[in-house]
Amino acid sequence: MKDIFKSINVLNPSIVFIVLVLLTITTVLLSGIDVSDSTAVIIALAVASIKAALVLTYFMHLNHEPLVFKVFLGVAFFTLLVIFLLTFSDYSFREMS
Amino acid sequence: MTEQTATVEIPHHHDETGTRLGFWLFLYTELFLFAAFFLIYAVYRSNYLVEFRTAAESLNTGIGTQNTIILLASSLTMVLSLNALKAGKARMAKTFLQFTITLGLAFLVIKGFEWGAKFDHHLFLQTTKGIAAGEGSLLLNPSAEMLPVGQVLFFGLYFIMTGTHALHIVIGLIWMIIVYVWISKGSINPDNYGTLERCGLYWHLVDLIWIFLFPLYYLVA
Amino acid sequence: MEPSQSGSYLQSHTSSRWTKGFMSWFMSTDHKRIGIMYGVSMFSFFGLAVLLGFFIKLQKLFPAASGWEIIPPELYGSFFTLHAVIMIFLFIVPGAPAILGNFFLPLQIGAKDVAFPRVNLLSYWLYLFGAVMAVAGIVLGGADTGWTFTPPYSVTTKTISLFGFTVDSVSWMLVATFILGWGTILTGINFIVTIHRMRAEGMTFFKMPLFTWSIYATSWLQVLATPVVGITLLMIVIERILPVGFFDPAKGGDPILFQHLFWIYSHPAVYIMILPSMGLISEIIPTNSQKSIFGYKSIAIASCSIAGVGYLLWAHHMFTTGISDFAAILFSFLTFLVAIPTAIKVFNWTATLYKGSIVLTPPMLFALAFIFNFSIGGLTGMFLGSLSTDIHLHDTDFVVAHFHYTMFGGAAFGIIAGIYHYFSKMFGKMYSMKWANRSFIFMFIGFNTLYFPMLILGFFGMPRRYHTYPDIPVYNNLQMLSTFGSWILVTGVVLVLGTWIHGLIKGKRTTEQNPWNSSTLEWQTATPPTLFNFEEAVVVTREPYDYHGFREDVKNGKAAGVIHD
Amino acid sequence: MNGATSVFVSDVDFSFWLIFIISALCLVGITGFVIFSIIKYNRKNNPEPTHIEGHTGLEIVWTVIPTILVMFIFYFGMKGFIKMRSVPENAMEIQVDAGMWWWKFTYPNGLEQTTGQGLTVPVDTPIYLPLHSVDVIHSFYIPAFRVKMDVVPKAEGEKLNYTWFEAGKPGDYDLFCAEYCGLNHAQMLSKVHVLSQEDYDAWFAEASKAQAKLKSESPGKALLISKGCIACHSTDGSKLIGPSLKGLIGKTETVLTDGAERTITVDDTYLRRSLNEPAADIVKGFQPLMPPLPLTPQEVDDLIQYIHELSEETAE
Repeated sequence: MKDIFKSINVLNPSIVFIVLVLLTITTVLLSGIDVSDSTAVIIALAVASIKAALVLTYFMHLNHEPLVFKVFLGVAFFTLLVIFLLTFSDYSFREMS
Repeated sequence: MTEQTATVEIPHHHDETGTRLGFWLFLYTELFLFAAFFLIYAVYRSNYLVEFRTAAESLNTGIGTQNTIILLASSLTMVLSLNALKAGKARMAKTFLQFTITLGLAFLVIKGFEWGAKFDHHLFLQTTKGIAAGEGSLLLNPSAEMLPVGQVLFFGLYFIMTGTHALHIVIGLIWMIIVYVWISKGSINPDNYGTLERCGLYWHLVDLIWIFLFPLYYLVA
Repeated sequence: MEPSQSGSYLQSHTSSRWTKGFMSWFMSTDHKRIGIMYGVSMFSFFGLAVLLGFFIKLQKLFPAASGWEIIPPELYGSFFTLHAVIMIFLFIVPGAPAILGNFFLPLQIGAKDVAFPRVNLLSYWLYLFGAVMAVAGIVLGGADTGWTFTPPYSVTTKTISLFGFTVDSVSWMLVATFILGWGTILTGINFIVTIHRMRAEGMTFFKMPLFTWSIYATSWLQVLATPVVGITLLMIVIERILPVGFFDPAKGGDPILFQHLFWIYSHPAVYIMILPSMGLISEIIPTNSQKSIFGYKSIAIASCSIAGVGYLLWAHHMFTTGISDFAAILFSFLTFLVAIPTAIKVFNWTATLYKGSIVLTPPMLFALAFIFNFSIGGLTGMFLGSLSTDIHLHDTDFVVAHFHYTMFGGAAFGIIAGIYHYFSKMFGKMYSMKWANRSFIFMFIGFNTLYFPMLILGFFGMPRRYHTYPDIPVYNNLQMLSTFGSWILVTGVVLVLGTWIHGLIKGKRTTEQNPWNSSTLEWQTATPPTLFNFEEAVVVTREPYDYHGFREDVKNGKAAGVIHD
Repeated sequence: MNGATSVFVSDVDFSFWLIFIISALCLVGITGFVIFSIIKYNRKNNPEPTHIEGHTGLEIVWTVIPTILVMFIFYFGMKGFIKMRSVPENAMEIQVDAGMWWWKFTYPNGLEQTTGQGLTVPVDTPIYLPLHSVDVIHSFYIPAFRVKMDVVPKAEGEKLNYTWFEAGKPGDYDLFCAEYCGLNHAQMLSKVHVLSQEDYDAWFAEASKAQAKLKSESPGKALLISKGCIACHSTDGSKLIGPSLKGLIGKTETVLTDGAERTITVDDTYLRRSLNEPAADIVKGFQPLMPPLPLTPQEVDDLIQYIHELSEETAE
């Protein structure tokens, strides 16, 4: 049995999973703390980003992929960032009545 | 236009890395599809901060957390299934795949109960009150029974975003069942595991999107 | 063992079940056959849209006061919407990549096929399905929303009853567009992977022909921009069917947010339309000047930077919608940035002509017309990028003329040039040079007579999408001139299509490998190409536009720059 | 004033002609060079091309020069734009309402002007125009003034879009809707009348008096005008987008209710239902285009009263 576990590498993904669960619990607990809205959003999104990075790297095996995969990921996320920032160049500067 | 004289079988072109690269690109299109939703969410949240926070309080954090962990666990079993197949243990791969499918179904069932509860409280349908179908609603004065517009937006987005996510779960489940059958038949095997790998990538992406949906709807109340 | 490769792709094919006739095309995964199928479908739809455009212009022949009404206002709305939907989603966005990209991208990089031949066929089916659906939309009552589907209008506009069923023709059109979008995305993914994984030995990125470069940049835009508009259009469908309001002010929504999401895609989309044609021009001009293209690397890099910067400009379509002044100024500034790589490209093409050995073949004529029209299109873009002038010119005929100068005079002229350029390679037949030249004259004169007056009309404040117009002398005269132009242009389009059809049926057969003496790889193989494109594995040794080395090779009796093992 | 039709004309036209000159020079240069090359380096004249791969210096030149030029253009465009967005403190406010397919201009004292009457303003006075839409997006466009701004329906509490202008020359100018808004988009035309200050004052007093009179004598008719009804419903029997209001009472009509046809006789009950729920019964031959209007019961009564008056006129 032990050999099987070793041969299919149960340990590493399980550790990642445990970390992910811990992070989930952390973020739920953190949401109970009374902070300003922007801080709360930043904390929640920061934890979510860490979780996403873990899933991308270990579950989706990005760490074993050639460089071009990582470059593509970078292009995609950079484009997303640009879209969000530029849209808010409108909404953040709208005059309020 | 032409007369055919010969038929040629194309030699099977195998480029697993290339196929995976293409699949990753496909995943980015899915990501951008959701990005449009997230952008709308971000804009309206900044416009209607108070209403969004009030509305978010009516969502059950416990259920959300439970579902998050279920989905994370299903991702884990997916990874293990692929690892097992790569190690030549097709039966074990199938077992892990069964776990994944079960967890995915569990997610949907819980989600279904949550939606049902929202329907019962008319959080969805209340937005329609007074807006007869087929009529332009633009001039309508929001009636006293309606939620504040910010909350209406919140629930509209909540249902559409989680709905789209659930649709992706359903697609993932169907795919996994097909993969399961193919493993049984042996057309997906330790030497040819690309399809399971891509199915896994898709599943992880669905998980990834939920990782962001969860805090935005359940936590920042 | 390699299967038999003898015979052109027109004879041998890859499907064992369907050996004959229509199905041997419709089920074929051969990139060349798919390219041809795209070509036939697209130019059919193009013809339909030209016809709609003809009626739109005819309606404007006389002002309202004259009582002239060729098409009633209800139909006018459907006509300009369908004209735009066909031209944009069915023809010009997928056009050059799907027809010529499919056919020549693998040839240019020395590959046997694209990376995912079956997905390629699926793209075509999606395209055809969505296209038929969109065109059927007009029978079901049409949509009078314009191709922009701007809410709240697109949410509130009519649904009609047909034989007792209520048909939501606007949602119908939106879903059709969504399906078309997926066809485009899959093509884009396919091309990116093909370029990354299937280049022949020796074909480094900086040895790729410029058409391939432009397709590469285009594909990225297709993959990353199309999903955004796809989901945005579906949100309009959701809003029409379900009581959810994403963009409905009565429910707290903001209609301007739709325009943001829409233009996030649709601005990059204009580069999806123009970049491949720029690539084609970069092939045709060096070939017909027998000279290396001026500044190969800067054109290649400009393609990519246009694609990148193209993401940053979308809100310049929205200066009058009440976006924040900060955003307006920022987007205006960013808009001017894209002018720079575009200008570089135009200068490089013109400089290529210098001290060349120019021959005015039909593709060359269209390519030079491209430079002229596209220059006007690009330069008029500056009037619209500049804030204060845009406030005046926005939503007038000036805008309509501007984008027709880039999309039609630019992109479509580029595609036509490309097909004239590659005709013999694709079909093994040659069209009539005489008629090709005639078609050019009608196209060029007709095009400019149609659209130049519209620039002036726009300056005088003639709003676009008007079914009719007030009786003002300057409007009357220019509208009439413009309508005359449309008649010449339609003649030109008929001549172009006629020349091709005649060439296909009655054209002289040719197996000449390289009739224009081009140095790029796609010409160094049989005409028409065999099923696997190249008889033997290809090793690339030369720069793509090294005409000097190319002529040396030809003199020495070597196939140019290609070593066949 | 320098005699321009509005204060924006000089800035916009300066930018326009600046870009025009640059563009014309570029176009002539490029086209000239192409034609020159075609002739000089034709294959007959020049069978052997010269091998040139590029010239870095030249490429730098034509990267840098356009960059500088476009920055100039950007600057002047921005300058004109900032002026358009900066409303002077002392501007007179006239609220603009737009709907399918009418305009309404409301003056500070409550005077309302319709599409047909147009927007009347004094010369050399800055006018501030908040833009309000009751249905879809329209666009307020006066070509002669170089003024354009979309009239966007806004959620409650959001600031309305606005524009402003200062006319420089008395006269009549066209006012267009520049954003496609449906069937009669091309007929959503009005006029701007620019009057000298004295003429304006006289006109304003007269128009305000006339409106007060109308409101007291026939509140229904006043409503019909101010709600924009007459854009689609005539009072003289002619068919516009919707049925005419003349001779309506007692008329027999075939209507579509939930897709089923039925015949009704027009009476108060029917009118009240149609005013409150316009899509409930659609008279055969017309489109369900009328938007639901927020009307008070009193306003509904006034309108019905006026429709009665119109019918009595017919009877006489």
